[in-house]
Amino acid sequence: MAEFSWASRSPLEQALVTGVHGARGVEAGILLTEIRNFDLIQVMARRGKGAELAKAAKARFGMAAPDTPKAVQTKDATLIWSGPDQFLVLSKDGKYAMNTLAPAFSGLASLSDQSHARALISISGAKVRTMLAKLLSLDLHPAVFQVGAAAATSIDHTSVTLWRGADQTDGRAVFNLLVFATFAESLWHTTLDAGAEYGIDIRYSEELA
Amino acid sequence: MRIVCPFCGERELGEFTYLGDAKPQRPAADASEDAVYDYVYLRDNIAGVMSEHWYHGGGCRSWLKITRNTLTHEISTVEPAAGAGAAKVGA
Amino acid sequence: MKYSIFSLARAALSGHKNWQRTWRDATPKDRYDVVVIGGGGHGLATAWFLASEHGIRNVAVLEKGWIGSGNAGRNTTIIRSNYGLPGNTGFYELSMKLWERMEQDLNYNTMVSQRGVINLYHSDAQRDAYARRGNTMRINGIDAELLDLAAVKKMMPFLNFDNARFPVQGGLLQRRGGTARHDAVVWGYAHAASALGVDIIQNCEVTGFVRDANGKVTGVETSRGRIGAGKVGMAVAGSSSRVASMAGLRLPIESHVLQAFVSEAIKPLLPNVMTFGAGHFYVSQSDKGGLVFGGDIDGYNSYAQRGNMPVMEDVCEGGMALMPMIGRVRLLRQWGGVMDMSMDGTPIIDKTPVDGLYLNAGWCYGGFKATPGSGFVFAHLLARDESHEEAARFRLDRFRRGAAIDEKGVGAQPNLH
Amino acid sequence: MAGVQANRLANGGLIDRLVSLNFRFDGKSFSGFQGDTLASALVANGVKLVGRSFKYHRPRGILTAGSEEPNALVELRSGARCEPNTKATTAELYEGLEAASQNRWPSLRHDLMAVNQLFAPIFVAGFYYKTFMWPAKFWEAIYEPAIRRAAGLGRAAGIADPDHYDKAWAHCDVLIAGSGPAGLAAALAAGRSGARVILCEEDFALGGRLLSDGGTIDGMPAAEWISRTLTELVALPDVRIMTRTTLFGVYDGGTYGALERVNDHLPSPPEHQVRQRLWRIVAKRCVVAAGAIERPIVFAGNDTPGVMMASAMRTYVARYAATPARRIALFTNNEDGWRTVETALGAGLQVAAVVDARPDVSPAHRSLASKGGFPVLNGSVSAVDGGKDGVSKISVSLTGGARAEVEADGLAVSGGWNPAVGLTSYHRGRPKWQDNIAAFVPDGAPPGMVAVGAANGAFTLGACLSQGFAAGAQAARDAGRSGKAGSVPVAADEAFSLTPLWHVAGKGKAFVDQQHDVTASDIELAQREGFESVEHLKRYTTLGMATDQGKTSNVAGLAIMAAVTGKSIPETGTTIYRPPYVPVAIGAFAGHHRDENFHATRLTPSHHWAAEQGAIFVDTGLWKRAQWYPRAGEKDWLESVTREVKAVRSGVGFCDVSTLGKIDVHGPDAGAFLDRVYINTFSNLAVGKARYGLMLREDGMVYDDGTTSRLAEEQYFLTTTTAKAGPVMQHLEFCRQVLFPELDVQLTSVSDQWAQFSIAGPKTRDLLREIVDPAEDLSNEGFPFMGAREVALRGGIKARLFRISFSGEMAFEISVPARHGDALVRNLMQAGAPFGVTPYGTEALSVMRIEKGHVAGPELSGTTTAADLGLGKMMSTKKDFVGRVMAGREALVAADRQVVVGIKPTDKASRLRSGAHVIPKSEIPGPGNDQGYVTSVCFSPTLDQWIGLGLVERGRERIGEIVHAHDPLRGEDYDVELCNPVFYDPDGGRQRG
Repeated sequence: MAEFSWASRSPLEQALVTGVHGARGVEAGILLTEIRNFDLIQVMARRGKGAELAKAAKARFGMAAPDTPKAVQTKDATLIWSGPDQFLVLSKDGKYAMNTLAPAFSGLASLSDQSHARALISISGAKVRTMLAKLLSLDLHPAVFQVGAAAATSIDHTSVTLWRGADQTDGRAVFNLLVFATFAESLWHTTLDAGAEYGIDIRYSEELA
Repeated sequence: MRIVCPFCGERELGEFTYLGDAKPQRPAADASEDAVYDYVYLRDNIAGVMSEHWYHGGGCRSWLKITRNTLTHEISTVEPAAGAGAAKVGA
Repeated sequence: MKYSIFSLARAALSGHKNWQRTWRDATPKDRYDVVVIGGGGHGLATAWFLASEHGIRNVAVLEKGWIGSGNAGRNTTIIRSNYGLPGNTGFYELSMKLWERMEQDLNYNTMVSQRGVINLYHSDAQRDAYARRGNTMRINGIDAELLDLAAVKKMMPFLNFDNARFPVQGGLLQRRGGTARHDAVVWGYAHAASALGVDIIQNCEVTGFVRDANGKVTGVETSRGRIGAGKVGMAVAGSSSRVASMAGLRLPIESHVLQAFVSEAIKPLLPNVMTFGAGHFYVSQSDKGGLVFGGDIDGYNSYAQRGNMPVMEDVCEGGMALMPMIGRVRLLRQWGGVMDMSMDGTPIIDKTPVDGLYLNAGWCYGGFKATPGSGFVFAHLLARDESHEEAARFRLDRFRRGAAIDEKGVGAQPNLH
Repeated sequence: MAGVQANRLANGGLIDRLVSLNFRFDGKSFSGFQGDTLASALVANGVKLVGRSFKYHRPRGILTAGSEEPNALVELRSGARCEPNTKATTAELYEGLEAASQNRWPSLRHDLMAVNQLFAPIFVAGFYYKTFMWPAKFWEAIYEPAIRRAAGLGRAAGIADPDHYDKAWAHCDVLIAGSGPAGLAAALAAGRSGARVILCEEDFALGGRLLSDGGTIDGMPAAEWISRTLTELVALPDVRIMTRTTLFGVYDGGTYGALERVNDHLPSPPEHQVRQRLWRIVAKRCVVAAGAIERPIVFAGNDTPGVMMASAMRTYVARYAATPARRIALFTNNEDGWRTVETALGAGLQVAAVVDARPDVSPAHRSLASKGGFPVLNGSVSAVDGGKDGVSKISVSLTGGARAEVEADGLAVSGGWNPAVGLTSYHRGRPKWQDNIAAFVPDGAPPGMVAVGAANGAFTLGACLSQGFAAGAQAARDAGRSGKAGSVPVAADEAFSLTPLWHVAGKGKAFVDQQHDVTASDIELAQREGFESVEHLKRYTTLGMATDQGKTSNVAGLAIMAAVTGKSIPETGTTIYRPPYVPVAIGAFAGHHRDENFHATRLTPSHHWAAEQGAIFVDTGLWKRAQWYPRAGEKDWLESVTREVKAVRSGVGFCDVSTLGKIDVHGPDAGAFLDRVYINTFSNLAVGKARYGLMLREDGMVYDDGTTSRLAEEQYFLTTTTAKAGPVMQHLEFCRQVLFPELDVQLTSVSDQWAQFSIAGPKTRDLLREIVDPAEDLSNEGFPFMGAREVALRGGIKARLFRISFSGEMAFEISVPARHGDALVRNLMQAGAPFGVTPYGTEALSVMRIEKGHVAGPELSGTTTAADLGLGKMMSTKKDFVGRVMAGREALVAADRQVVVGIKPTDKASRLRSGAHVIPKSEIPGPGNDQGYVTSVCFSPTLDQWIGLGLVERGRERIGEIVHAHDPLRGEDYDVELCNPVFYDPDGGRQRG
């Protein structure tokens, strides 16, 4: 009897072609990186348990989980607001998977594993805001959507979760996007069309930074 | 139209879907067929300020109660439905 | 004055100085046998049929603005009788037959153009639903044809057949469907009704109902004074709930905004009326050359008579998806009408619980095509106090009884119809 | 070789004479310069005749120099890029531009349709309503096609637009429409205050009327002030200047629509770039500095080529150094018109005469006239001689009754100015009349918007600057910006006087709406026939409905109506203003969303594997699903589908069912919650078990169905149909948040988290045992029918197994985390090879569900009750649930309802089709005996014949009855038998085995 391989396949595996897409200038205006292999758990507070959950979360992550549209970076996870009474825990290496988080929040929250439900895309580059203005209705002005800001919003009538990560060392902004896995390829093509005029440098990373 | 979601902030109309008048209340389990008929079918259909249910499906998935003028589309208040943000109940 | 090419030629000789008013400018009398509230197509048609079919000529049509200033002049002018449910099927066909003789009836060219209406389908399930509907039409003696892809390609080679997201597979065609000139319908009915003695009273807004001791409606209060009435009929699309509330009635109706659009005039491009089955878009080309098109309602209650951009974009996306040749054609005007959306997407023509008050409302998008039929059956109801057989299912109590006529199958949510 | 630009001045203008551009108009070659519009280049080349009118095909020339142009409309570009009705006055010249005149045949100079002019006495307003009625059949056959061919203007390409469009969002504090003095001053004030500013200008150059009229601002020439202002604005951090961008509409909540013509000034867009971009701009405040539009005076022959708006004439001379005429006359009723004379004299043109309708002309202008050697005639132009080659002679009625004639080849006309009140009126506001300028000005505006400068009726340079500046500063403050606006730019206020004059009575056609050929006498006729409300006037005569949207004609038309009805102009009122401000290409509103990108696409986890197998895909909502998997040698889909069904029924197959909606329903009250949304009970479902559930809408009709499993005490896993996944989620959130907020339950969509496959057939266990950890008990006892639990798979991952069956076979559904879906399907193929495992698509799935009598989409039509579907007994009587009460209404429980029943042709060779109607045998079909219809059909390989389900009146009581399937659409009629809908394994032994 054979053992089976259960190799993980990204929903973008087919669509993602590394290299430069669209206009070729001195520097591509957009840097598009898919990040593969991560754990993503949705934590939803139970009725009347908001305060207790907040306490438990702070104990567990060492930082308060956001209760407004923000993303906070703990030492080993990113906590992203995803709606009232709920946040996403993004981490790697099974640090915060269902089996580790469930006992910690027992009775306080309902947990749902979303690790395979989303693709994670990081977008940066000199033209990042110009391009995102074609996809998102949000105001991404640096003073309005600051580092750590998050939003539950839509692209192409499809829900996405967006947050602004820490700036790159050159000071440029980085936007992170969680999109539903079954829509990922379609949204990827939409993104490529939106960014083609600026040139897009396409990459992927096997691991969450 | 722009709607200020109490959770997400000001958002574009396209993120929301509309249900209708928020005034009719679902009758209790022992209510008469007439009462339920009234709830399901009859509407004041106000030309002016009315209270409405909207869903922020393209955002945080909260149901909202919005006061809006049907003559001008002006929105005066937006508040979460009773069960949106219920983790804070009693807190 | 009878209208014809000969009268036109004669008038030309005198520099067109001798034309009379198209309808008399009436001042209200104290009392009428029937007062029709609403000087749109339905109200004027009702008055004309009261006079011409039932001999009731002591009739007033009260219009708060100028005739045709509501939805009669804000629609996309489509006529068709391609409905699938009992009640609708027969009624809309009655209306279609009245369209077919309208110009001769009224001595007015309303430009009824039976250029064909095609509903495109893009899936087997849609084809099956159209087959069901088309067969219903045929069983009711209405023309219908189910076209396959080849037939659609032949008829409309300009559609996107090559790289469409939802490829066209065929269509349900009603050749007798088409368009008519909406304003002319209003003016034609006004012209003909006025000639039979109907008083058309513009700038006369109804502000209340006069009731006797038993609660029976005996007249209306208006901005031009009290007017007595044997019976009062309401045909006030866009204001049905507001007017009904003056008599203490709540209706199973919500008012929504439906936008419509017209492009710049171009030389003939589209042969017929088309609806896209995979998006919200329908279109025809007016005789003047503009593409007249629309889509879904904005989806929220509104009396503002204007809509917002998401729907405008949605409609144009549908248009480009279906026929990418219109990319460089320019949208010239957008406007919005107030749709009285009923709880099942089907109109209400009935007596009301208030004695003496009759209701014609809830036309959703179907109002224009229904104009002659609506006038015909409403006149019948007003004249005889009983529903015409083709409107017998349009009763107000059908919601209470569970006998909704729900073509779309979406239930008591008006913005989904 | 392009001809010489005979009418180009030797110097001056804002054109770049170093960049010469060749272009063609009606096949003839010309040249112009960078900075020209097509219109200015035609003027420079002496071209006067540019188009034919809509109805009478009268020769027409260029009337204006902007987006209000009614006459100079061309088909720009060729082939698939042909743009009909393009205004030559706004089309930028580029190398190789091709344009053709419209609405003429065979040529512009010799247009045979000009014969229409002979019938002009009959073709008056609304003539078509009075004729073409007899015989009735002739309308579609003869009259209408002729009218349609004659109407319309340019020809659309007729083939797909090859260019790309996109749409974008922008956000700002202060949005400014127009870059004339008022707009630039507003931008300065707002920008200096620290506001985020977007300035939209429809022209390719900034400056508005300053570009043509000049002036002195802050002591410097206008051009220098513009240049300094731009330098300052560009240096501000949050000021964005968008040229070639028209703000066309204002929507709710401070949302504005704008069109950017990104690459219309080039022959075609560069690679990867769009032609145009639609902007949705969200602004806290909007300053409308859109200027004003000069209006004509209506007189006989006013449509002769060479008659031009006075401001346009000086624009051509001053901005483009192009002379519309050598010897010009001016007809004005106001001070501003005289500027054209000053400009003309400055450019060395001859001035033949000024006809001024005002009682007094200023001494300065009188002395200008005597210096220039031309007469000032007090009176009105009553007629124009000339034809398609332009004006030759002008007749003047002098005040006092005498007549005069003036020889000239160009006539500049100024009837005053109308503020551009469109944007301020689009929320159904009505502008108000202002007597001193005899024009409508904004009376309020949509929330957050203010009009300034000429758009607000302030026509002097000083007032434009001060109003614009003040509004810009205020808008910034309103948006919460507190920086210093600095000092206001200053200019003198010119004198302005005007004596209203709308129409000069006289013989001959006097045009109000030049594009639609509406004359002053048409308006009089409309009034005579009772069409005196302005909306009736517009609709009856088509006044103002042309591509220029009545920008030059509307106010003149209603002024004439006012005169004939004896009312004042404000009493007569305006029509409703409707967006867009200028016509916008439909392609721009669609943007990226066309062709394959019309809607997003959803792909299942096994999609790429299925594509490798050569699967045929079907669109199901946004999904692409494998419909069947053809194999070499199979002649049609039916052969493939039949093979797939047989393989499942005799062996094992699998199908990707990941498209089902999947929802985690968690929390202490999860069971109680499900009890309220389903008609049946879930709170008593045992952990490790699944149950079929049915939910209703509140009106009592069936909404959706699916299987829901209890995975833990407080954890349910709910599935929906593919079609209703989104709506059911929304409905459940409504129930949770609005109807039953007291329940402690949490919902999340996990549709994308799980790759889910149905594995079905008698060898299902054999296959599963290959991939499931051998420690898991898959026996009937260890994993009974409707069991649901997590299992380990060989090789280390966990899966969920549900023993549920849609096919009627022994079956499981298996879920794995979605990124393992591709591996799962490949492993199933590998492990199943010995058992002949067969992937099957949605067709085979559908065949098997019909054989099994399961209802699906066609039966869940939104008009069926649980009882109609044969599921009435599921409705609990022990609890409340959504839809319970309304489901009991009399018509919904009537005995004669159409209910689900099986249907099969009596002739086994006969095909059954969905949509056929059911008529009692031997009756003639009619509305009275139409008893139902066929909802779903398939060819059943198991029964070797076509079978189906239908909704038939009293169907369940009529099992065994032979009825008639009537399908007139397809010309088919045949007998069918009503039968038990469960065609296959009615006692269910196979799925429980």
